[in-house]
Amino acid sequence: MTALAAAPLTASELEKIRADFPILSRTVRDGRPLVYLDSGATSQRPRQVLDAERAFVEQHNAAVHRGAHQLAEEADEAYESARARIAAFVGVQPGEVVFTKNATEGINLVSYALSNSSVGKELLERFALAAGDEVVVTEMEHHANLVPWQELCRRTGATLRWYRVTDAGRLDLDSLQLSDRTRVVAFTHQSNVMGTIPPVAELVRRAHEVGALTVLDACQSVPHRPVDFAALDIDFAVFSGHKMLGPSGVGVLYGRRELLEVLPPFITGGSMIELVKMEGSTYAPPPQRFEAGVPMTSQAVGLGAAVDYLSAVGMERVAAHEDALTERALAGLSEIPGVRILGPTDIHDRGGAVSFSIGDVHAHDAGQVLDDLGIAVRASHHCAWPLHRRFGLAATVRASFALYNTPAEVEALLAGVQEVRRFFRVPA
Amino acid sequence: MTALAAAPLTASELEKIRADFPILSRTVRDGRPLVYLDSGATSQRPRQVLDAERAFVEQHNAAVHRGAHQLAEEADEAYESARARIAAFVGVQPGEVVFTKNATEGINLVSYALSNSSVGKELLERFALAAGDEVVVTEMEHHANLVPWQELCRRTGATLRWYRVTDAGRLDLDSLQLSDRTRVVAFTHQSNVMGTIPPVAELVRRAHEVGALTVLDACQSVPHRPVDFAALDIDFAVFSGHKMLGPSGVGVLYGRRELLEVLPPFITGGSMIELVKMEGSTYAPPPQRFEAGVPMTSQAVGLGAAVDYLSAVGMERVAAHEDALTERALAGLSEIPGVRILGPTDIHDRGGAVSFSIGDVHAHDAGQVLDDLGIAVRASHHCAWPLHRRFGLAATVRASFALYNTPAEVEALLAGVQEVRRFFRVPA
Amino acid sequence: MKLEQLYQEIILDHYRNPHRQGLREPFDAESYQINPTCGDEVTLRVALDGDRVADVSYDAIGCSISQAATSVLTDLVVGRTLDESRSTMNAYMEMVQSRGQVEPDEDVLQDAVAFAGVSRYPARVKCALLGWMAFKDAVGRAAEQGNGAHQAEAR
Amino acid sequence: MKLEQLYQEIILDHYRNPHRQGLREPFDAESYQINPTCGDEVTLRVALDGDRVADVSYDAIGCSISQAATSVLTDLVVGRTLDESRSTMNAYMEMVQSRGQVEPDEDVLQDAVAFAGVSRYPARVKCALLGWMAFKDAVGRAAEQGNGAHQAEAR
Ligand SMILES: Cc1ncc(COP(=O)(O)O)c(C=O)c1O
Ligand SMILES: Cc1ncc(COP(=O)(O)O)c(C=O)c1O
Repeated sequence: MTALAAAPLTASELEKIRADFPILSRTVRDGRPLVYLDSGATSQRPRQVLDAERAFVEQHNAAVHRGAHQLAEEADEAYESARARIAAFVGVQPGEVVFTKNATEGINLVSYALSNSSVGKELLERFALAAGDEVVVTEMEHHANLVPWQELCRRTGATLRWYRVTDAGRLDLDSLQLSDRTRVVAFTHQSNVMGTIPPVAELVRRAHEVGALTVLDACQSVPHRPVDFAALDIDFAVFSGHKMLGPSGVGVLYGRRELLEVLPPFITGGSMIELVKMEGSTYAPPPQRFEAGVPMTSQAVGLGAAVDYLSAVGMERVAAHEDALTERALAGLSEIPGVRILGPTDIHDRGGAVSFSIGDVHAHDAGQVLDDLGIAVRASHHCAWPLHRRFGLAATVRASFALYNTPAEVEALLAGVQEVRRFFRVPA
Repeated sequence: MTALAAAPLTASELEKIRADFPILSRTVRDGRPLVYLDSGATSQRPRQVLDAERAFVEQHNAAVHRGAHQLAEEADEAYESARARIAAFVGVQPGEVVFTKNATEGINLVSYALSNSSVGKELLERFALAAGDEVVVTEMEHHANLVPWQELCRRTGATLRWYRVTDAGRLDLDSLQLSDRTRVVAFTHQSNVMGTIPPVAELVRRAHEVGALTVLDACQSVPHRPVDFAALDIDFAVFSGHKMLGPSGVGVLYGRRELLEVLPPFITGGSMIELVKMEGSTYAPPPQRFEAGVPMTSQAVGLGAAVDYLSAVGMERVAAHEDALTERALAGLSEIPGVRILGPTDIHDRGGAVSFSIGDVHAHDAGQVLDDLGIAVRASHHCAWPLHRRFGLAATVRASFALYNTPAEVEALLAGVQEVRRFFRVPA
Repeated sequence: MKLEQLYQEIILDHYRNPHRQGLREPFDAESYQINPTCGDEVTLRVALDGDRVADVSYDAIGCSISQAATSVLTDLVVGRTLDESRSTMNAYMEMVQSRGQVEPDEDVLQDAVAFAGVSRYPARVKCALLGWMAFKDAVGRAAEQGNGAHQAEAR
Repeated sequence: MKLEQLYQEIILDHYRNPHRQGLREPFDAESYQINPTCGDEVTLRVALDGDRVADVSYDAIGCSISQAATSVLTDLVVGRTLDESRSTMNAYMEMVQSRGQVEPDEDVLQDAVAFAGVSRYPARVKCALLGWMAFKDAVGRAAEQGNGAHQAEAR
C-alpha cells in the first residue's frame, strides 16, 4: 500500500479505542496481559457493537420481512438501515448487498448460482459452465476462495487454473493467460498469509477483456483500509463481519446490480420467493432472492454498528496505524537470525498479516511459547495450504493486526520470537 | 397432543419467566403493553441467553477450530460444549449435530448434498437422484421444506410428489403411495399454520419400507415439547435457534451418524477440509465437513444457554402450559361468529399455532387492528402459500404461543378479534 | 387511537364500493402484480385513447388498503393525459413512501390524500402501491408497444 | 512458567533424537495420517512377528510434541505383544485426552508420562495423538489382512 495521507492513531486515541474492547483487558496464562495478534482469524468487538445488538434484541426483536406489527416494522427498519450503512461503507447500493452467514457462504453462493444456471431446462447462457470452460484462481487463495471453485468445476466439468506466486510472494501475472473460455476469475484482495495486495485493476481488466466474471475475496481488505467495490469495477465481492469488529454469523456478498438481478438463487425457502405453488416457484428480486429464511438479524444490526465504529475512527487512519505496526514488525523480524518471512518484507502493496518461520522450530511449538507469554498468534497453514506447500512449509506463525493493536504489542511479539529461539535453541 | 402428565406453569412461575424477557415489558402503539403472539415466526430471548453470548464475546472470543492460543482453546470448549448440550436436548450425539445459519440452510444442505452426489465422476449411489426418482413432501410444508426440494428435482430431473391435506387440516395418508423410486420423504413435525402434528412414526415406517431417506422439519416442535430424534428414527431433522429463545443466525441440522459420515459436503471452504491441493481436496469427518468457514460461534453458545433455560423449566411443563393456552384460544375463537380456524380445532395431536380468518376481513386489516391494540400476530400465508391456496385463502391471521405467554394474553386476543369484527362490521 | 387515521372513511368507502372493478375489453396493456408476503394480487388493464387514459379495469384480491387504493387510482387517472397521470402517480408514491414526512397536495391527489396515514405503517406501504405498480407497469408496456408500432411504421 | 511442564526434557530429547525414524521394509501394514489444522503428517509402518510388534518405522513432519510422541511410541510397543501394545495405547490416549484429570501410571507408560502436560492444552492433544492414530490404524489393517489371510486359508 502506498503511503496514505492520514496520520496513524495517537497514543491517547489508541488508549480510548482499547478501552472499548472488554476482552483486551483480560489476562491469560498465569495472569499475563493478553496480546491479541490474531485479528486476521477473527477480530475482537467493541462495546458499541455488543450494545447495539443487545438493544435490538431487548427492544425490537422480530422476524424481518414477515410481519406487519410494530416490532416487525422496527426490526425491518433496523435491518435495512444496517444494510444501507454497510453498502455505503464499501461504496455500493443497498440492493447490491446480500447478508450471508460468513464470507465462505458468499463465495459458495456465487459458485452454486453458476452451477444452478448450468442444469435443468432453462440454461442461463450468461452463467452456465460446461466442460472446456475455465475458472481461474490464484495460488495464494484462502481455502474459502479455492475449494468452492474446485467443486464448481467438479459439478460442471469446467477446468480450474491458477496464477502462480513468485518467490517474493507476489502474483505472477505471466504464469497464466486467460482465454475466451475463462468464465470466472476469483482472487483475494489481500493475502491472509503474506499480506500481499495483488494488482486488482489489472486482474479485472484482463478478466473483463475475455468476458469473465470477477470475484474478489475482500475478507482481509475491508476491515483494514478504505475499499470501494464500485471503483474497483469488480462483479462480486465478499467479506465477513467477525473480522471487522462485527458479530460472528454474518457476512456480506456484494454483487453488481445487473448481475444479481439475473443470477438464480442458491439457498431457497421462505422470504426469497415471489410465488409458490406445489408445482413450482418463482423468486423475489435481489437482495431478498438470496436471503432465504429468517436471517441473522441482530448480527446485521451489530455489523452496522461495527461499520459506524470504523467510520468514526476513519479507515484511512486505521490503515495508517496498521501500516505503521506492520512496518515495525517486518523490520524487527527481519533482524532476528533464523526468521524467514513469507512474502513481501516491505509495506508496499501489503497489509498487516505477517507470517514467518523461526529456524526449523515447528509453528505449533513457536506458537505455544508465544501463547505462554500471553501473545495470541496463529500457528497453522492459515487455510492457505497450497501457498504453504509452494514455499515448502507445512505451517507458519502469523501475527495479524487490527486498529486496537499497539506498538508495544509488536515489541512484545519480537521479544517473544527471541524467547522461541532461546527455548528451542535456534542457532544464530 | 395427548394430555401430558406435567402441570402447566403456575402464575408465579410464569411471572418469573416473563421477568427474564426484557422485551416483554415494553409498550407499543401509544403505550399499550406488548402482547407478543408471534413466537411461531421468532421467539423472544431471555437475559440468560443474552448474558451467555455477551460473556463469551467479552471473555473468550476467538476463531474456533483454528487456533492454539488460550482464547482459541476456550472458544472451542464453549462451542463444543454448546453442541453437546443441544444434541442431548434432542436425544442425539454431539457428532450428529451440525450448526447452520437457520433451519432453511439445514434443509438446503441435505438437498444440495444429494444433488452433489448426483454429478461428477464419483456418483454416490446411496444418495444420487435421477429422472424417474421421486421426492415426497406434504401440502402443509413451510416454503423452507418445499422450495429446496423443488430445486433438487429441477437439478436432478427427479419428480416432486406430495401428501394432501384433509379439510380438517390433517395429512391424508391415502393421497399418495410411495414407490421403490421414492428417495426422500420430507415433512413437518408440526404445521406452522395449523399446529397439526402428523403421524411421524407411520410416515417414517412407510418411507423406510421403500428405502427412502426421511427429513423432519422440527422448527415448530423442538421449541415447544420434548423431542427425541433418535426415538423418532428419523434420518435428518432441522430446527432454528431463533424460534426457541436462542439467537438469530444459528440453526441445527441433525443427521444420523452413519449418513453424515458418507454424505458429501454442501458449503465448502476453510475448516471443513482434510487435505487441500490446487488440484483437488478431501474433506473432514462430520460435523466439521458441514461447517465451512468461521461459524456462528457466539450464537451457538447462546443457543446452548437457551437449551439450558428450556431444560430448567422442563419441556413437559412448557408443552402443558402452551397446550392450555392453545385450548383456550381454540375454544374462544370457535365461539366468535365469523371466525374460521384453519386445521384442527381441538388439542389432540396439535401444537400452539392458531391461524384463522374473520368474516371476509383481509388478514392484513385484521392484523392492523390487533396491532393497534398492542397484539402482535402474523398476517400472511406464513410461508405456507400452497396450504392457504388449498383452503381458498390468500392469507390468515396467526396467533402462536411460547412459554412466556399468559392466559390473559389469550383473552386479549379474543377481545381483539371482537374489535376487528366491530371495526370492519363483520355480520354476526 | 391511530387506527382511524389509517382507515379513513374514504378508504373504507372505496373498499366497500370499489369504482370501475372488473376486467374490460378493449385494452392496450395489462399487468399482473403480487405481494409475496400476503399473497395479494391484482390484474390491471389500461385502455388508451391517443394520449389519454380511456379506461382502467382490474381484478384484485387484497386488503382494504390495496383495494381502495386501486379504486381511487381509477378516479384519478381515467380521462387524464398520460403525463397528468404520471405526475399524479409520482405525487402519490412520494406521499406513501414518505414515512409521514410529505404533506400531500390535495389539489393533485384528491381522495388519495386519505392514504397519507399509510406512510406511517411501513409494512402497509406495499398494499397502497400494488395497484399503482400495476398501472405504472401497464402504461410502460403500452408505451413500448406504441414505440414498437411507431418504429414499425417508420421503416 | 507452565511451558516446562509441557515441554519436558524427555520430550525435547526424543524430538531432537527420534528413535526408530525412517521407513523400513518389510512391514505388514502402513498408515498415513494428517492433522488438517497444521498440515502435519505421518506415514507409519508396523511389522509383526506373529503376535508381537517386531518393528515400527515412520516418516513424519510435525511439531516437537507429535515427533516425540511417535518416537516414544516405538519404545513402548516394539517387542511387545499386540495386546500389551493396545493397552498401553489406551492408557496413553486416556491420559492425553483427560484434561489433566487422569494420573498416569508410570509403570505402563514409562517415558510417555511426559505427555501428561499436553492434556492441559486441548489444541495440542491432536499432535500427541497423530503417531498413535497411525499405529492404531496400521495394527487394525494388519489384523484385517491377517483375518483375510486366515479366511482365505479356511476356504
Ligand atoms: C415449519 C417451519 N419450517 C421452516 C422454517 C424456517 O425456519 P428459518 O427461517 O429459521 O430457516 C420455519 C420458520 O420460519 C417454520 O415455521
Ligand atoms: C482471505 C480470506 N478469505 C476467506 C476467509 C473466510 O472467511 P469466513 O471464515 O468468515 O467465511 C478468510 C478468513 O478466514 C480469509 O482470511
